Amino acid sequence: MTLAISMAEPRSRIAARGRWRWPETVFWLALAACYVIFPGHLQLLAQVMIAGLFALSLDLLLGFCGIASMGHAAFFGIGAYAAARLALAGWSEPLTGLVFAGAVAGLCGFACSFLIGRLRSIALLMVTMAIGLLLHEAANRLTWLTGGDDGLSGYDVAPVLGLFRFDLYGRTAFLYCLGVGFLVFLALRRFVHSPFGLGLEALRENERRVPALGIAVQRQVAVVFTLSAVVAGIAGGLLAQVTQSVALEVLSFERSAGVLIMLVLGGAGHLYGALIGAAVFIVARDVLSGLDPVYWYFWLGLILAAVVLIGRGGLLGLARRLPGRFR
Amino acid sequence: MTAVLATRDLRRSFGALEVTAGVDLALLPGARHALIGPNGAGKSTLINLLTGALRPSAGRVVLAGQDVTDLPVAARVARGLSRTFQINTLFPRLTPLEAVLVAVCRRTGALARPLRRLAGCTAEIDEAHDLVARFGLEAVCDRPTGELAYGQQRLLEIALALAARPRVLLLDEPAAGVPARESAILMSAIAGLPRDVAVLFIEHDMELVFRFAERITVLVAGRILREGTPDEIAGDPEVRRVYLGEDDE
Amino acid sequence: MTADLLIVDRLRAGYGAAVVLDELSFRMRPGEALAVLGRNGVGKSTLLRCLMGQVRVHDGSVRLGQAEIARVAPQARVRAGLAFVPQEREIFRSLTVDEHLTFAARPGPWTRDSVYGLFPRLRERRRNTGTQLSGGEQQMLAIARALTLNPSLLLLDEPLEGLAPIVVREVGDCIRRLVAETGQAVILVEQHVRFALRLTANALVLDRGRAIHHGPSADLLADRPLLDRLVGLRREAAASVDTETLPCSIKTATTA
Amino acid sequence: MIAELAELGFNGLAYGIVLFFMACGLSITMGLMGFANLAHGATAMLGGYVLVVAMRDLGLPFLASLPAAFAVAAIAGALFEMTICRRLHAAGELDQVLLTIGVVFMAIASATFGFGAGQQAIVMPGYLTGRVAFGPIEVSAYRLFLLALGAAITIGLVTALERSRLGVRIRAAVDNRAMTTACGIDVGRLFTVVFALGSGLGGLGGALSVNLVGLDPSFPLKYLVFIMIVVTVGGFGSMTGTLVAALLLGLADVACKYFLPEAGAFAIFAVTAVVLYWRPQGLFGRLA
Repeated sequence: MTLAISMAEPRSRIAARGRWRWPETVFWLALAACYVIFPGHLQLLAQVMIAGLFALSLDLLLGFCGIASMGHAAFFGIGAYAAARLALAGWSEPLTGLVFAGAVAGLCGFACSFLIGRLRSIALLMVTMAIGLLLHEAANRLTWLTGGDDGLSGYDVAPVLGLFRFDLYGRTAFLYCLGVGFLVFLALRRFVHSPFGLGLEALRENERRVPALGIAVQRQVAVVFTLSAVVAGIAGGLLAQVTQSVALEVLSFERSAGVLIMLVLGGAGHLYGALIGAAVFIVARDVLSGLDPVYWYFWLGLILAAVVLIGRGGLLGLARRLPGRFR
Repeated sequence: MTAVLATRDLRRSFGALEVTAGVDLALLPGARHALIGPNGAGKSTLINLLTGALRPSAGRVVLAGQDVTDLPVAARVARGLSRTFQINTLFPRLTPLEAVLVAVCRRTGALARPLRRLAGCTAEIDEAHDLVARFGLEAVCDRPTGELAYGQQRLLEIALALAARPRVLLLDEPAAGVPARESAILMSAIAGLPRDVAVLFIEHDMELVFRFAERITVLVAGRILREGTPDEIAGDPEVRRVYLGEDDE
Repeated sequence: MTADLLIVDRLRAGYGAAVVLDELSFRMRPGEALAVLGRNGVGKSTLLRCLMGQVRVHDGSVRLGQAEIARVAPQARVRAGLAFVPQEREIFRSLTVDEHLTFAARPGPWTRDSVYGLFPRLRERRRNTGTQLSGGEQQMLAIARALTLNPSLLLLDEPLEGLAPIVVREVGDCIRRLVAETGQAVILVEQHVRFALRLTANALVLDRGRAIHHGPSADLLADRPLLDRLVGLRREAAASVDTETLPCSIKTATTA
Repeated sequence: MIAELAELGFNGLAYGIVLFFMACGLSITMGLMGFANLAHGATAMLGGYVLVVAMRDLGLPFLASLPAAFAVAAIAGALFEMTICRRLHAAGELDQVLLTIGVVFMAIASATFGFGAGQQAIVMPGYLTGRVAFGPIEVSAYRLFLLALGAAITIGLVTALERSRLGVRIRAAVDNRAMTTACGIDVGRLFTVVFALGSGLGGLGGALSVNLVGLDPSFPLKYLVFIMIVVTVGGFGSMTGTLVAALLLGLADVACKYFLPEAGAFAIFAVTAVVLYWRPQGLFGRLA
């Protein structure tokens, strides 16, 4: 009988992969507590949540599927413009606005997935970069749609749930971003701990072997790419609603590179790595570019080089290595 | 008895070179069939044509009565044709249990439902665990595959292929690279493959071939030179000539 | 007494974690020609690739002359005196014949012109690029390229593989002259067993990465039954593994 | 009309030549080692600033400043290769891309710190400022100079690659790296030399482009895209491919700006995406 118990162990461990653990509760409570602890920085904290959501969307691709994208801002930007255009058209309810932003970005992601599914390594990086630049350039030219260099602004966003008006201090903005971020996070968490999510990890580990298990890779890629684009679109939509303006910068290469940095900084493939990386990145940018915007670029480059040369696995990987293995 | 896997005049060219030049192969249910031949005989190409990794220039592949010539790899696996690989191509950071679980979930359809929880797939987890244990891997089943011994990885290759519950199993050099001290367990694993699965194996190790094969096909220059029982093949002067390389005399 | 040219001692090697050579040991004298025989997949080509540094060495040592080379980069092995003619020939597609014979040449008796003396056919094609040559010419070029490195030991991996019979004779002749007339030490991996045995002084037979026979080629050539048993196709005595040794779990799987 | 078209084509070719200088070193290093060096644009920018400093602060003549740009960029490239790139040869493309983007960002910040965010002005020598007339066609002297220098260097480069022992070794290593090593050649050291040469050429390209497209700290990011397009479309390791792709891109860009000013760079990116989708290995590239 003892044999049966010891044999059951790996089984229960695999079933427990998706179980909610206490450090997660601490993490989210700490985030929520920021509302009280840093009342003067709520706008910045809202930016952290938005960036975290965006990094989560890339984590789905890179961390769980092994698909690197150098143009992920495309979907972020599409979501932002979609939300802003909807608001400009007179529909100011924010939650449906987010759904719309996610849906538009998701459609574009679905279309792109057919292009992406074929490509690997350098070609993949180059094509995603080209798509990002393409969109940036298109948005720059299509002034009737995007406002070009001036961007879109001057639209109203209705109170969240009809109750909470967006205020100058970012109270509503932070809570709104935190709430949306938490819900999306829960959904993604559920997704990556499903059998489908496990199949994605197999895809990341050995893309050529997956068809021999009977799995259609193109379908996997289409699902994930679409979902990732939806999440990126929601993040973009949040930005458009919270700041009540959209600038061309949402589609910039710097934003695509930035989200990649957040992810490798925090540690890809863990969900929490994306959030932590985003927080560190946004706060560091705020502090360092407060000193001098020119220096920020220098620090950014240095962070990147350091992550690649010494910090394998990002901050989360570092935290795991320090006390040995605890899992 | 009708063949579970059959090819009809299968051909494949690379440029001007015809690597597979009209192969007719038939595998009966439960067969133990070995495919041998000198280097460059086109064995790997034939396997790739059978699994769908390559498309034939001409000819058909029929699996359990259905023409699968135009189906991609994954669809053939779903219809009962699994394979192992010559060199371990596993999932280094997944555990053996996780890897087999993916394959089992694919078969049961759980993989297609992103809203299902892994914790809810107890039937699949139990089945994956049984399969892993059957190959003597229970002690290492939740360690990353990349940390396993080579022989254990070869066993996992076979377990992964069996997780699809295939009708036909293609073993591509199952013993390649396994050190002598680990080979006994592999041999017994091959001997213990379910009898209702037809097995086609490509192998250089003649000991393995003559121990397990009930029929042997000799492939030379993309064509079938001989097919017969192990005794017939071992005694065939033509086959001996090819294997001793005496054609230059 | 002259020192050994090559000493391979308990060599274990393979691709990644796979073991292809298992505790392999043998020696060669300067100027010796050694045939490496065995069935497909026993590790013959891997042995040459391992000597050349293209396969991971797990354990053991390789001494060439005075140098221990088991763990140094391939280019250092060339400096120590190795040259390699790979099975796939691996001719450079954008280099001409002339360039193949000069770009990496090392000082010694073999020069571009003396190599042309051995392979007159190549001199006629000296301005052609690698891809414009026939299979036999590519094989000659691969050998010629290796010779310009002036090796103390030349590694030939199935030089007759995939050649038309008439070309086999021509390339075979060149190798024969190389070994017999110039005293070049070679390790020859070849599926044409009798050709290899007639050409070489000694033969090493591998099975599953281990040496199962090492002795004069002439003896092996004369002993037909032994040769058949070592490299031919034969029915194994299948008694070494019986069902009693199977793990119970696998046996139950059979009935499940 | 014909004169206009001819001048347009002429300008496109001159622009293409500059792109070729900036891209050809990267193409060889990509083909040789598969090293994705996105910082190549930063090397080109370095060449540009060296030219500016040499001419404006040191008072060197234009023609003497060009070799200086080449030399400084080549030395910087060699140092970068020996200290940092070497550790990343075995790493994945993503790591290489991230690290070199990091270098780009640091270069941008450093350039802004040292020279300010504005455009750099240089005074060109008189013989390169005017216009030259060929019958009805009138072209700028500087572009004519670019084309002549470009043709000379391209021919020199191709000849060197064809004739010199180093060139033959580079071609061999691009064809088959393992076999080149098995012929006794240290491909790692070869790579350092090629990297330095490529960086030098990039620096020269950057120096030549100052008077053509201007120079400010955003240069590496702005031209990164064009360089990568040239290299990927032309195919890694193919000199001919890089040249053709660079000239095509130069022509296309100039034509686009003239005929379709609204579309801007859009058309070029679109064509690139299509080409890469159709042939991921590039127009002249081979599948690895």
